[in-house]
Amino acid sequence: MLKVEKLESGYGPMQVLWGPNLQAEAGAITSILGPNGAGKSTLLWTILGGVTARRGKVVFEGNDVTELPAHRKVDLGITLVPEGKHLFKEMTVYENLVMGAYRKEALAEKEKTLDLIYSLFPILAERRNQKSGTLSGGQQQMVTIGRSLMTKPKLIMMDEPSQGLAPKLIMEIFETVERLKEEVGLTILLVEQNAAASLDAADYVYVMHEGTIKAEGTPEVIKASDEIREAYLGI
Amino acid sequence: MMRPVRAYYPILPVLIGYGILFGIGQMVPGKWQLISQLAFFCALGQAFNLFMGMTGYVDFGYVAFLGVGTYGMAVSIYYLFDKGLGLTMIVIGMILAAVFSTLLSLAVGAVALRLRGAYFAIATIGVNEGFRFLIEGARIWNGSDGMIFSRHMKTAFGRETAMALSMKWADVIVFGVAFLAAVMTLLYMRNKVGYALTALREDEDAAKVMGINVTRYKLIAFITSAILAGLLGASAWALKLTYVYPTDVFAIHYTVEAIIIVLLGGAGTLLGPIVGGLIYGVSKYYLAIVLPGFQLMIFAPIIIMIIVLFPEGTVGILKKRVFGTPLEKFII
Amino acid sequence: MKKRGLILLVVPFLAIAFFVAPAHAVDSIVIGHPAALSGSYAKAGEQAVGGVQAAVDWVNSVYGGVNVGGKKVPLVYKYYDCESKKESVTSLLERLITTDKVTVTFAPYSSGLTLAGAPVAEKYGIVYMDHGGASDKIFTQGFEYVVQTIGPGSSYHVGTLEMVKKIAPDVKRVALAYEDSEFARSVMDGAEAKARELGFEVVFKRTYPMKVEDLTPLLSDLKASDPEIVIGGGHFQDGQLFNKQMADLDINVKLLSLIAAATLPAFGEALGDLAEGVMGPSHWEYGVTFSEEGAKAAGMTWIGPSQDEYVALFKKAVGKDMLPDYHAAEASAQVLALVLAVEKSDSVDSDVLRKTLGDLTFMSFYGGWDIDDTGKQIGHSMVNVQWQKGERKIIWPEDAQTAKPVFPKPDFE
Amino acid sequence: MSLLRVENVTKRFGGLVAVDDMSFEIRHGELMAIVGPNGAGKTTMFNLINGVFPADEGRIIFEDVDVTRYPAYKRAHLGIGRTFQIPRPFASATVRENIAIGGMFGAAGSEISVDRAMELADHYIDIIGLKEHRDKPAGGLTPVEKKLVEIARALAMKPRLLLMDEAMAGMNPKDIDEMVAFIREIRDTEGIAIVSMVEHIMRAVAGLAERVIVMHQGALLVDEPTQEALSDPRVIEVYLGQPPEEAHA
Amino acid sequence: MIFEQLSGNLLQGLVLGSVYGMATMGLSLIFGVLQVVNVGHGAFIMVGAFTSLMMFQAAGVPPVLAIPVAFAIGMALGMLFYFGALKPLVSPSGSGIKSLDMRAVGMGAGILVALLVVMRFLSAAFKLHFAITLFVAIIFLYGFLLYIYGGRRQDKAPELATLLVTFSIGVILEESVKQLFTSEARGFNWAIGKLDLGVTVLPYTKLIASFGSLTIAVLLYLWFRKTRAGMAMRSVVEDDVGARVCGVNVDWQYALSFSLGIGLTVTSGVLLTMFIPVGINPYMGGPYTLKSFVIAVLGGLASPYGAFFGGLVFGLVENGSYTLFAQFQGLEPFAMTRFFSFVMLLVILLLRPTGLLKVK
Repeated sequence: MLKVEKLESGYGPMQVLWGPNLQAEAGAITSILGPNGAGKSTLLWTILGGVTARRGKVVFEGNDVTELPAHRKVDLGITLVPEGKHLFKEMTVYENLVMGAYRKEALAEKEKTLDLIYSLFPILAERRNQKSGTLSGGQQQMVTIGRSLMTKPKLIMMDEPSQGLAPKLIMEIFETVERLKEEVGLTILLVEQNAAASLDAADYVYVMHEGTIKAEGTPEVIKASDEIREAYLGI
Repeated sequence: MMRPVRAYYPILPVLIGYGILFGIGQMVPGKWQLISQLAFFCALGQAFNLFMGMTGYVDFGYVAFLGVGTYGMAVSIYYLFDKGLGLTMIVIGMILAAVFSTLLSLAVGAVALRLRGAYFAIATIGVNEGFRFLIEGARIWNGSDGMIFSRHMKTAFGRETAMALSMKWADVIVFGVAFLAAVMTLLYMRNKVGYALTALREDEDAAKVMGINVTRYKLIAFITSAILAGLLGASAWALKLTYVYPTDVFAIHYTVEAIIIVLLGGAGTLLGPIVGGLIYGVSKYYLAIVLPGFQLMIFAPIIIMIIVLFPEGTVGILKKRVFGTPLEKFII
Repeated sequence: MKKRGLILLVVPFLAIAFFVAPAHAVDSIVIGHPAALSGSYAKAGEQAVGGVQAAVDWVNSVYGGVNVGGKKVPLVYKYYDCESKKESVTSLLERLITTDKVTVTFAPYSSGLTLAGAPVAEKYGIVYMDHGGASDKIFTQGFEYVVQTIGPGSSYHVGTLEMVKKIAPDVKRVALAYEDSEFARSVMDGAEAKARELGFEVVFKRTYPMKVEDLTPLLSDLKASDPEIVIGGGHFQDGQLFNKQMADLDINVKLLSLIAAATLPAFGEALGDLAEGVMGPSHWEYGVTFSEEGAKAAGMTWIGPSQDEYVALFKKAVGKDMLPDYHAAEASAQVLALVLAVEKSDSVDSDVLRKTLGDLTFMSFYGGWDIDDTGKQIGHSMVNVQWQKGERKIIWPEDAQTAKPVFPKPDFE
Repeated sequence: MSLLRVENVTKRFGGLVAVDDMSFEIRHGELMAIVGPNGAGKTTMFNLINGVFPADEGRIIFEDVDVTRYPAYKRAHLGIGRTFQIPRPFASATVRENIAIGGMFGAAGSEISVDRAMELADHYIDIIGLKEHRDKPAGGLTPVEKKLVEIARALAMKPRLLLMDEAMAGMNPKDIDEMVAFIREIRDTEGIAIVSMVEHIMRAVAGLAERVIVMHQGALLVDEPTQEALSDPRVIEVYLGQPPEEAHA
Repeated sequence: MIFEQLSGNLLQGLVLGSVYGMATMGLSLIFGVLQVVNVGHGAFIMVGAFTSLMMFQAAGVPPVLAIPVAFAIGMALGMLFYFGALKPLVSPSGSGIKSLDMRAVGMGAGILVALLVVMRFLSAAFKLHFAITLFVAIIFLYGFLLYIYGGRRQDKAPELATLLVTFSIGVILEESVKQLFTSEARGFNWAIGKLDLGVTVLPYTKLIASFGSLTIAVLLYLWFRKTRAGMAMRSVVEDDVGARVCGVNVDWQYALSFSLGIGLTVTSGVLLTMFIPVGINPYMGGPYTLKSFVIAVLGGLASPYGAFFGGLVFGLVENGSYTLFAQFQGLEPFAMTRFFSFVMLLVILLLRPTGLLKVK
């Protein structure tokens, strides 16, 4: 579904990505692991178009979409759950979710998607008229995921969804991710530092370091390799 | 505390620049007023740059310091002219100018230096306008009637001396202020003040953690810059023009001129304000001559062009070019 | 490297070539003017430049040039734009004096800018003619070369009060509301002194800041003091505002006189019916009946175009369908004064010119012209105009009347 | 006697209690780690110690001086140094100048001239091994180099207590090992106490710290020597993100 | 007596304040989205006033009907200046601008000097045409350079640059209008009766202006709250990263909010002419710029509705404090009200930089 070929990008004089290759299969969870500063977030943003690619290609559903800006990618059905939530804090939960349905196609299915989100996260239905800035960290993360779901994506990229959450909530988030794959049939590209949980959920794993892919394989392969675990994952 | 002499080489181009300027003014007949106007722009740029360029704070009400400086000199001459003080009066005027601008800068500093970015800019505009309306509203120093003291100067010094004071010595003082401003800038750059200011300009919180008392250093730069502005007002406006009206000296477009000069030359550089002042002054002067009435229309888009395309300013670009050449140690 | 060296050599030469301007012909009389064509005084500056140009055109084409040294030489007008900024005035003035070698200099508009240039003119000992600085204080400073054409500020509202005294002696309550500027204040002080002298009761005296956007609080205050006549104003913009907001607040008085604004054509255009009956003192007005015959009758020298000729010349000079107002007329009269002085003294020497100007009295379409020892204008009297049915009529002094005053002024409807 | 004593310190942001009644001590010259998941209040605790903002309640005593109300720069003068999680060197200044600024204004700042500070900077540039970047603006360095510059800058301050915010985040295990060794060496040569804040990297904690404080939701969970702390079930629960029963299993 | 005057003044203040508030909403909107203080604000108000004046004079169109025209002109000007001057400074996306090399600088400077030398010897009659040609030439040169060098810089919008650019935009507008219409102060008289309230008199035009302001403020509020486009803009203000992942074209929202801000500002110029239909001239904007700064701060610099509220407060305080200061001898109460409003500005910046409305 998504294919990244030798992608290079960065900020100003600093290059961050040094040509990683990767693929995300439709309907699967593809996980990217790696230490902080490995370029994982930059990779996701370059795929989305928020950071301009300098070289290389991003191919989505067979089309070269490298040059498209972020909003056009969202139109095509790619979205991102950004790290650090980036909620509209002064807006209510409901307004945040509706913002997700900004593109016209998504707007048409607003009610349906809302029902889905409320069934995934019942607490959000209760708090729908509360300002999102006043929610707890876990609930905010739910809104962020919900908001991205509202865009009716085919591919959802998640940047550290478990960051800063209590263990129980981390489990819940991962459960949700798996439900999204199984019940909604989404393709998921997951960036995580929580390697253990991520390895359990993923169908395929890439290990990223210093802007390139250092290793890849099924979770079992990665888990089995002491070398990879030692060198890159610290578990 | 003093650094090796080599560290102070960059003052040479400044000295040469002002020297040439002064020389042209003295030698080419009938250009002294132009030269003094250019010196005024350079000095204005230097003084403004000392605070803005080094700290990154944009004081949009900067002209208020020139204004109170002008009043300092004016008050001295207006009220003391018949006391037989002679030239001491000028000294008193300069001191008053420095005192007034210091007091105002302390007041502004206490209030506005806590603010950042646009808030700081707006607050300082508020100080400038507020001060002007206070003078007018409370009728301080004759309020809007202003002070005209050409006669007072003639009475005190005699016609010839008074004339020489406003037509020559005032300008010489402007040169002095400009040079002083450059020297102060370099001294600060080469000593702890400069490093502290660089640090706080880049990252104020990190600077605090490094043990830098940011408020203190900001105030040092702010007050120095304000005093220089005060002296400039006292010389270039009061002593030279022999009158002061509040609407005239608290006119915000002088701040804009200062910003333009600094940006044209390159913010935070030593040589920048001189280059910027010359470019600005000369082009303004000739535009006023060749296209009277249209110069602002021509100048405004050029300003936009320069800001958008050359954000580092002339000296900023020059600095990059001379990096690694022997010229490097002369140009900052 | 060689190329760079060459450039380094050439640039200073070019710079010097640029600085040292070509010399100008000596057989002409050059007027130098650092005019305020942009910035705060752009409006008055534009009028002044048009006025000077119109008078220069008249002198060169109708009058046939200035008679000096046995031949007729043309007048040349050189003006630069000082942007209403004081530093520019000094440098441009010096350039005019030294590079352009002008015979005489004109001051820019406003007292402040006039003062800014005065030291330069004094230094070079060149006559500096003031057509836009009305402050009396300019002439107490001991300047030797400053000569005024505009009347001093303190006299602006004197005639108005005299008129009221004469035609309606029982009117007593005067309100003064002027702009808080040096010029308007000197008008206010003059008016207050005159009012007290004539036995008026000053029931209200306030100023408002320059560039004011809303006068309502002041006018409400004024209304409460229940005046019979209101005099005030300052500039063009606030004068219109003053009148408009008086109408808005239904402040009806017997007389409303506004300096600067009410005498300008734009005032009536802007306000329409609301201007009806509003007065203003003016140095000159289209419609003032100064004429060659009148001058002869009074035994004075006459020079210059007639009023209608002048208006045509002015429109041609500015290249727009714009009526001259008193800023233009003052500037023009100044040119005429210069021409007479040069011819009378048969010299272009500054000191001689200054002395001759001191002795000169004449009349033109602008009215009388005479200065005292300090250079202050004393020979020019103000006229009072009133808007009557959409036109400006001269109502005072009586000998210049084009219409009878409407008193009391009609109420705002 | 302890170097730093934190007594019942509490800090609130609006309704959120970021640091909740924390008390602990730091001894002279020890290597300590503050551990806890993101949002546990570690950074806030650091900010309270070095004075980025004041504590709402409680006291902070550094070498017998009550510094609770001291502004950041005064604490720096007393000898509290600090690095940031995302390195914050002064971008336009050169590497040398960056480090010199630390020397000029740090604990010994008042006695150090600009030139002396420059020499000091050269010394630390040697230590961090960035000699070839000496006169480059710090803004153009790589993140790891920036981090090193920041550490050198903090060391040039001559602190007695150095707070390192996530010094190892974003490094690969090899770099981590080198960094750990580097930190230990600094401790030994400079004789200062170093408190490091660690979020994820277990091997760093084990290798680096002699003692560990674990924070959870703003409060102190555990204050024990490293080995004990790492095997404490409460720590495993919050820190490893696994429920205790699985960890036991 | 004093009470009567005070209440009259306050009433007038409230009506005027609503127009001031409306005149500041554009400023706040632009700051809210782009973090740019529009120093040329007043010039855009002036453009609105001229629109109203011209339409009334040329075709007798009452100012109310000039509102949509002014809004359209404002939007167009906003787009022009955003893409022409501000985008390179504030655009959130993209990588760095290549810096121009010295040859280009030298060439540009050479051309300008050559032009100046040529113009020195031109006669006065050609100066007007020449100035206009030069102006156009500069604009083209600028556009060309911008096109070549792509104009995007890495560092965040420095206040200095944006302050100066917006100031220059204001100057361009003022000078262009001066060339077109001269600097004469103009006005028109649109009288439709008055409402006498006893303590003061309010012409219906003022009431319409005030009501119009309120309507526009409400419409803007509804637009922000209820429409998709409005929500998109709000989302950019709150968190542009969040907006981006929702599929909002953030770059376009920047352009749109700038031009909407300018549109509102130009519109407010029309409303101001309903309030005060006289004294319209190219330089009339200056005092409004300063007032708007104070008002914007009162309401919280980044909040358009706050600005409206700030306008009301400002109108009340300015008019109310006149009565207060008038009680003191030796003071000029009018100037003191100005002094007071700037003192108020400082106090608010110090104590409540987020504005009066926002509760911490």
